[in-house]
Amino acid sequence: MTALDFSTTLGNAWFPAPTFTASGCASSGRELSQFFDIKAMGGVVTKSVMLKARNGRATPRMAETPSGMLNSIGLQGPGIDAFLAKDVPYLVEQKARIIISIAGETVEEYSTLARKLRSVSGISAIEVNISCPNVENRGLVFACDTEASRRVIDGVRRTIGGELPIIAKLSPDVTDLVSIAKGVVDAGADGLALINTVLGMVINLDTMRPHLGGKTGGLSGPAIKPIAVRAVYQVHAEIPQVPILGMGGISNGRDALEMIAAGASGVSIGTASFGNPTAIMSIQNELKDLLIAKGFTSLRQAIGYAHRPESE
Amino acid sequence: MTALDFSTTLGNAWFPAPTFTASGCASSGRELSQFFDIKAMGGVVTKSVMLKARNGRATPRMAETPSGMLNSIGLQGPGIDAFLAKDVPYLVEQKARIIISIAGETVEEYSTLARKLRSVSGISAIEVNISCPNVENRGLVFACDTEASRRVIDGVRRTIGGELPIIAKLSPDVTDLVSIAKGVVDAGADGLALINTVLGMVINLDTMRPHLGGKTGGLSGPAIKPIAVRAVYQVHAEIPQVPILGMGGISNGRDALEMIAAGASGVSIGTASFGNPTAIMSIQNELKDLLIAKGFTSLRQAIGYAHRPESE
Amino acid sequence: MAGINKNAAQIRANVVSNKRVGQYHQLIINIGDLAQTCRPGNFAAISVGGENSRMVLRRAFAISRVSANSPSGGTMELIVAPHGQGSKWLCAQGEGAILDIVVPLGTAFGIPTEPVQVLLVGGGYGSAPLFGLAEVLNAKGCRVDMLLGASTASKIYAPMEGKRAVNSLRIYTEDGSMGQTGRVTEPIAGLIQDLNIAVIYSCGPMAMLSAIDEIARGTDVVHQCAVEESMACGIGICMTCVLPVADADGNISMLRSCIDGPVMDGSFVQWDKVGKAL
Amino acid sequence: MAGINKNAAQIRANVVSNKRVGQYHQLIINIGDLAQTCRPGNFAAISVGGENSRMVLRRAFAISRVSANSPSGGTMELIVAPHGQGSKWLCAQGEGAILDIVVPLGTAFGIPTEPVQVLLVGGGYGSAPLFGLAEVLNAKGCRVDMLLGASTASKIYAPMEGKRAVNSLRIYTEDGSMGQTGRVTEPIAGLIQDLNIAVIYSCGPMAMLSAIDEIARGTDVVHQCAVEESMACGIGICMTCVLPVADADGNISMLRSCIDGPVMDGSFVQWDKVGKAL
Ligand SMILES: Cc1cc2nc3c(=O)[nH]c(=O)nc-3n(C[C@H](O)[C@H](O)[C@H](O)COP(=O)(O)OP(=O)(O)OC[C@H]3O[C@@H](n4cnc5c(N)ncnc54)[C@H](O)[C@@H]3O)c2cc1C
Ligand SMILES: Cc1cc2nc3c(=O)[nH]c(=O)nc-3n(C[C@H](O)[C@H](O)[C@H](O)COP(=O)(O)OP(=O)(O)OC[C@H]3O[C@@H](n4cnc5c(N)ncnc54)[C@H](O)[C@@H]3O)c2cc1C
Ligand SMILES: Cc1cc2nc3c(=O)[nH]c(=O)nc-3n(C[C@H](O)[C@H](O)[C@H](O)COP(=O)(O)O)c2cc1C
Ligand SMILES: Cc1cc2nc3c(=O)[nH]c(=O)nc-3n(C[C@H](O)[C@H](O)[C@H](O)COP(=O)(O)O)c2cc1C
Ligand code: FES
Ligand code: FES
Repeated sequence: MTALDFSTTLGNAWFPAPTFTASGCASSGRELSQFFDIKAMGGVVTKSVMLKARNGRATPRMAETPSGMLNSIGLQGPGIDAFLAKDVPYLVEQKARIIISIAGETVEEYSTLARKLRSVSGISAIEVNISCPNVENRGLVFACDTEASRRVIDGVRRTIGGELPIIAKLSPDVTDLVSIAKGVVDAGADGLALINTVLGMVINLDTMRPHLGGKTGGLSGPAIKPIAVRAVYQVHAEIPQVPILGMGGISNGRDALEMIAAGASGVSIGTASFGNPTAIMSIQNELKDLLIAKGFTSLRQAIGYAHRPESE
Repeated sequence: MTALDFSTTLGNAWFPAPTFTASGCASSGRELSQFFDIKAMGGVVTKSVMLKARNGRATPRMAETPSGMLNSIGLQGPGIDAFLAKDVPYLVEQKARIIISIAGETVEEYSTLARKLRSVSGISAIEVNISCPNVENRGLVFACDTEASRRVIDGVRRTIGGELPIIAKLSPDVTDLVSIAKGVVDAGADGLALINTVLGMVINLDTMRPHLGGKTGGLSGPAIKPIAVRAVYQVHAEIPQVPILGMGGISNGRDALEMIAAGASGVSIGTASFGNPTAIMSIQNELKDLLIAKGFTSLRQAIGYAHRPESE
Repeated sequence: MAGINKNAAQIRANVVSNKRVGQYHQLIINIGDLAQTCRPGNFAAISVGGENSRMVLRRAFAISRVSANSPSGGTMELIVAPHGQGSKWLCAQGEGAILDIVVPLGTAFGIPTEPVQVLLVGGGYGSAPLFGLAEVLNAKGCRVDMLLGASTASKIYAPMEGKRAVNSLRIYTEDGSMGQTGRVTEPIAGLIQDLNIAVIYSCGPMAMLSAIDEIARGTDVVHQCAVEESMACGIGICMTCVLPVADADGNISMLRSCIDGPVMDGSFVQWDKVGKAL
Repeated sequence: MAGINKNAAQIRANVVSNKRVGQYHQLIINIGDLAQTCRPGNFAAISVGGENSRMVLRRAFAISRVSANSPSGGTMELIVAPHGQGSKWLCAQGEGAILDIVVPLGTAFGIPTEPVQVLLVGGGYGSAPLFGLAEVLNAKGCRVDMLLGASTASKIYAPMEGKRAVNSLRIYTEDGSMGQTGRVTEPIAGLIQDLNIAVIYSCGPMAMLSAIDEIARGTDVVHQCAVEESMACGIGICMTCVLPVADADGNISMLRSCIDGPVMDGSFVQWDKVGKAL
């Protein structure tokens, strides 16, 4: 068997494998460890945590759609203090690699969250989920506004210092994804997470009203995979030096390889775990086998391969 | 059996049923008439026609995706003169109701196309496909830019005069769909067509390169239905007086009713016809039955129903 | 907060049989040794639609009964209503079909340590887990009375064998096509008094559970109900299946019905806040 | 420009049988009276994956042979290679399965009015329609010689009965596991001269068709080839299946291979421009 270097890096963080949970799709990590050893995967990206505890949106919070689903959870969570006290120690104890996802309603809240993380040990990176409504600007989602996105990342960067890699998670619901990506990189992001869910809606034909408690919800799953691959490809084409954590509909090793060829250094798996608790491990194994079958000796060689001219 | 008024209007154009082909998904209409009487549906929206004949993009032009497909046809077509000479007379002869879709690379080209249509009889409306690259502005798609969108519609409106309804067809790949919608309505659009395809990509794992000749393509089919319903709902919430032709993944009567409840006055069916040549007729029949079963006596009552308060 | 059911495992399991019973399908599925770890109230999460399915989420079904030593090994029984595409697909799976199942999931009905008088109330297919529960309660020496309700006769699930463990069974249909005409909740207040009920176990539509809770409130009766919220994952990782539930101090939070439920203490569930944002 | 095949209809059709033949599956499907309108070269477009399928597009398969009066009514035969999810699903459909089919589609091979010498060249499952074609040509008094090629023996489709109408059959495999070692295109130039060939009929991978065309160019031989482009609809409404083809005046345009093909005059196809923008 050929030896394969399956490791990857996101900024200065190293991971033995390129497969991660997607934020909000693995709860605290505990539940999945019923099905596999969570330190065997690349790492856990935790559910976006906010400063205060939050109850989230009204139910129904989900609707299945063709090859996908809508969710409107509304960032239910225990707040950063309880999260650091209860959830992080568990993951550290399991020897899982940890990327903490944070979310806020103001630029200030993101910085405060970053401050709380500064001294926490055992964390590999921070994912900054900026697909949240900015209460200081008519609820306009940060990630939909280049300037607001920059300010969030700038604040986090200043607070956290230069050590911990910052991964900015962007929304695909924008006219010009590349300029937002460039903006957050300028502001200090070491990497990008692409893509968050796509805004969608389902009408319940019994009530003839929007089905979800939150009316609109985020579309995820295989349905959005072509959108995610395009987003990763577009951004990698413009700023190839910036590592990307690619996600959106990845359900098998082939999907993961598509994303990596488009330019992702690692992949997050969300919705697929709902349908199959061991999805991440299967994807990780299938990806490894595929890379070996194609004659790669390292994952690194495959990253962004689709950008090479036809002749190569 | 309850009587149902199944008719609809888009601007001052009247149609006996609210079900249309989607532009580019029915060729000239001839091919479908092998399978059903094309005057039995609401109307035919023709493939976007440009001023000159065009060969379109390289193959492969399509890739199937989970519950959807990507296409990159590149507006292959005979040019407006040949189109008016050959294709329109056939449709008129069949007594089909006709919405002509036009596309251009400059504001001027759209106006010129509109001028050519001014004197053509037998046309119910014009659909202006502004999801085309603007050659005068670095290839930026018109529909992604509020100002460029307005200018296209303004030009068409001035040329065509006040008679023929103008339906502006918008792209969902924007940060703020509502403001673009408002802009084109201000500029003279009588109605809106929502949504065009979503930009996507598939990597071919044999070649490890983008699969499509045009690299990126437009995602259509059931996968995008939640995005389309959301787009229609968002726009109808802000400008309820403007009729919307809703499309994106409609495959059965229930999908059509979702779109109508979200705010569409009519629906276009594209990808579903590829999988099932008689899709439009089944959808039309199913929608009719559903409306009757729910106790509606006219289609009109169901339009935008999902916006009513829960209590009603 | 509870964690995921420690016995849960993902398996590929064989359909032993599939029989139509009224408007439902009774599926017997071989789940081997896992049958021994299933408790009344637990549920199974099943992949639907096969390999090329556009349905990406599992479907949840209450375990109706288990048999640890049936001729075909450990089996569980499900009672499935053909509702939408997923459950219809499941109802179409014949003998020998292979299903991808995660089981057992969720909390179980609490069993009293003393023999007491209990009332079991089921609505529609909600009666399914009650017969298995009745056997366990009966073995504990409890006196089990049962009320079943549905809109119409074909939606009453009440197998002959199931009645062995039950002292009395009364059936209510809204259209009067079987048993008494009316709602299953009507006689409950009376029965609580007449029979000196200690625990009500309920399973059925949320509106029924909420109505029972209202009746039980102010009495000493413990109400254990199996709730049914839309679930995307069934294993506690998605946060879609939540319900507003109070803790002992009265603090209300959104608990996952797949992990902290489906069986919950009805008096802690904030019925008036279900489906609303807190 | 040609229009859609005037005989095309959408039907629900029964699978009569499904047999493995080497790496392929031979499906016999009952299409009733439509069998009478199918011509060699026509194809069928089939829905795949069943009711809850995530595959939204039909799959195209050449009609291998038809039998207007088989015991089960009019039938057609398809030779299907299990390639991706859709064709694998089709290969898994057993006797009695019901398929949604649009048939017959596309152009047919032109049949000479005089009895002439013809050469049939098939690559892989591309041989499927050639046996039905051979029967028709044979009935016209043509002398039919056939060359079949594939990478390996199990990908050669050459049924015993099919050979009746053929004067000679030579098989080429790249790995030498059956017949001669090498490519099926190698002997063509020689055969054209030796046998005084008037028409070559070909069906197989695009690279093979293109190579044959290069050989035929400059000779008097007419080359009728059945092309294979990715098709989204099969009925001419999507414009995905196009090929650059010249008309009599040398004007090149992108023609739909589902309507103006699959059978085309090879000398008009712009092989060097296939897969490029014009
Ligand atoms: C704990 C639990 C136990 C259950 N036990 C049974 C049982 O024993 N017998 C039985 O027939 N049904 C039971 N159900 C309901 C069953 O899960 C749904 O009928 C089924 O999921 C519907 O799927 P569908 O594809 O047929 O319908 P669709 O309406 O097409 O489903 C679409 C989506 O909504 C979800 N959904 C729809 N209805 C429900 C519902 N009532 N509850 C939860 N999710 C829903 C589905 O899971 C799916 O993701 C139970 C549900 C839960 C949560
Ligand atoms: C006119 C015509 C005749 C054909 N005759 C036969 C035949 O007799 N026997 C046979 O085994 N196959 C035949 N094919 C090829 C067959 O259509 C493909 O193998 C099949 O569509 C692949 O589908 P899939 O789901 O298995 O593969 P996937 O690769 O998963 O298909 C994905 C998508 O690509 C399209 N696609 C992939 N490969 C091809 C291809 N080679 N040609 C066209 N579309 C493709 C599919 O239609 C589908 O939309 C023919 C194709 C055409 C166009
Ligand atoms: C139920 C659910 C909850 C999610 N919660 C979060 C979250 O808290 N923070 C975040 O950044 N993304 C969240 N996401 C988005 C995912 O992390 C991911 O970007 C998206 O679902 C696409 O990946 P997938 O198709 O593999 O699920 C959530 C997605 C789902 C389905
Ligand atoms: C093959 C193909 C060609 C299309 N061509 C056009 C076009 O010429 N003009 C246009 O406005 N939209 C075009 N569209 C977009 C459709 O009209 C429609 O907006 C979109 O496909 C969503 O609907 P659907 O999911 O029902 O296909 C095309 C779509 C497809 C799939
Ligand atoms: S169903 Fe996912 S957390 Fe309960
Ligand atoms: S396959 Fe659609 S036009 Fe040929």
